[in-house]
Amino acid sequence: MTDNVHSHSMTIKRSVDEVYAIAQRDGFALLDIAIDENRLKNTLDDDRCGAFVCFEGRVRNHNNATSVERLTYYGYEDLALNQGRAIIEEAKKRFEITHAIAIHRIGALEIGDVAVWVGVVSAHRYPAFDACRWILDTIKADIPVWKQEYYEDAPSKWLSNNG
Amino acid sequence: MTDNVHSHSMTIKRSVDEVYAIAQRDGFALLDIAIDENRLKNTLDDDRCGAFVCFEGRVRNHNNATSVERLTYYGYEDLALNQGRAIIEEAKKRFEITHAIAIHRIGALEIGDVAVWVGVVSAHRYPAFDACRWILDTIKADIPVWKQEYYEDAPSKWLSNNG
Amino acid sequence: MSAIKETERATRAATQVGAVITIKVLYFASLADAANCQQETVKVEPSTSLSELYDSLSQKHGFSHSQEELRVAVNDYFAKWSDPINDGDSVVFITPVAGG
Amino acid sequence: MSAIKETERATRAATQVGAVITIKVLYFASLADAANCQQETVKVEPSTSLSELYDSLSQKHGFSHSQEELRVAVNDYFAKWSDPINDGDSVVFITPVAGG
Repeated sequence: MTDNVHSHSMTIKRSVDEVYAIAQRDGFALLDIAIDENRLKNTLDDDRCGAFVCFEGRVRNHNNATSVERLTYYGYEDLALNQGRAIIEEAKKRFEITHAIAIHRIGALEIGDVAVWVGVVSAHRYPAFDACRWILDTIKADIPVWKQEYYEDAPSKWLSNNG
Repeated sequence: MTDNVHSHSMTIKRSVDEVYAIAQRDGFALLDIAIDENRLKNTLDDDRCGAFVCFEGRVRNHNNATSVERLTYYGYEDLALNQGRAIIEEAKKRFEITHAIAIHRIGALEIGDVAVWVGVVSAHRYPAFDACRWILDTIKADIPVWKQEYYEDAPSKWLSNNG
Repeated sequence: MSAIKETERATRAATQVGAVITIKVLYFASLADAANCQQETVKVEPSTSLSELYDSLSQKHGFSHSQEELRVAVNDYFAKWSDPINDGDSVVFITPVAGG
Repeated sequence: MSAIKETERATRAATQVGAVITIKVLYFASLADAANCQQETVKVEPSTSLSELYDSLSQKHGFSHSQEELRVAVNDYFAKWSDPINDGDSVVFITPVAGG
């Protein structure tokens, strides 16, 4: 085996078109190239909706006081899709929203790259804010994606959202 | 006087480039044409920021149970700019954010058009969500913009956010 | 405090000789509909308060809003109803807003 | 309930004749580093619990995480540690995630 032990979790099995189709149908997908925010946003056009809220999580140049050079996200694609679908279903039960869609990117990312994008539309503004934040928090807590940060002067390390 | 009594509040006095320059410098401006969301978003690029939250307020096809055909926003430009600058200053004091920028559109809008856009970037996600929502709420409460909705089967009327 | 007294004395003196100040009033939204104009120039006695100004213009144009429903702006900034008016000021009465 | 008893009886019977089930274990993140592989095929007795499976693999590979820190997924869905394992299942131990 020439590839490393993480190669299966740095790329996705599906085509880009499949990814966007799944995201549109189920509200969540993983992608291994740059997220096309406008493509996601276009799926949310709805004349009934007065409010659109979106969140973009971008790779920061620092984590606490440490300077970050780049990072790599790894994902367990099939579980992520199943869990993502459940998260979006739950969001639509909890909040008065019309649609929600999110994509998490995996693979090697540079500073400034978008790692996760969440968009929500609703008739009124507060449910869109609340749902967007809840979906993001729940993605961070439950979607099987891992992150390794690379630093200038220290060895890379595995990070955790809850530790 | 051939123009109607609202013509002064349906267009702005400044050029489009001035509007975006003011928005970038002060964080708020009025505009009388379609808002260029990417132009605003580009002003928020910052490698220190891991979180970008934006809100778009779009013209809905209904207000409560009434079908809306279109609407017109009217603004008092000079007061709006002074008050908008104060709102963004206050937001930066209240929340741990790096930048915030917002534009409100005035004039005749169609269903689906963006009436207001608010974008915030910060190192971490919660201040961006909180500030975006607070700025939007405060714009709705304090910026001198008025709205007249036009319906299919009823006379147009002046709306109010607080009544 | 002495500055205010000075002003008051000057104001009374001016009023006694019939002096007036000229202010510009801009109208927006339903007030523009009721006034049927975008703005007008108004001459008032220097001691006139913003409240008195609104009362007087409200009677003239038949505005439906009571002062309690409104805010007031002077020279493109929100002002307090108790703020003084000066010659050349621009005054706007702000009906409930509806942005967003 | 009777279905569970049936299964238990079948399981005991199979164990007695030395039957095994084959499951696939996939590794991600620090567990892939420790196991030094992406996946492996494991043969276990049918009565093996997910906890026992993790203990056994943890000893084999020297995983640093205790079971309490982990979640477990079976066939691409999160599962409970008390869920049964069946022949052909795919099992993944999920270390603390870090998306977003």
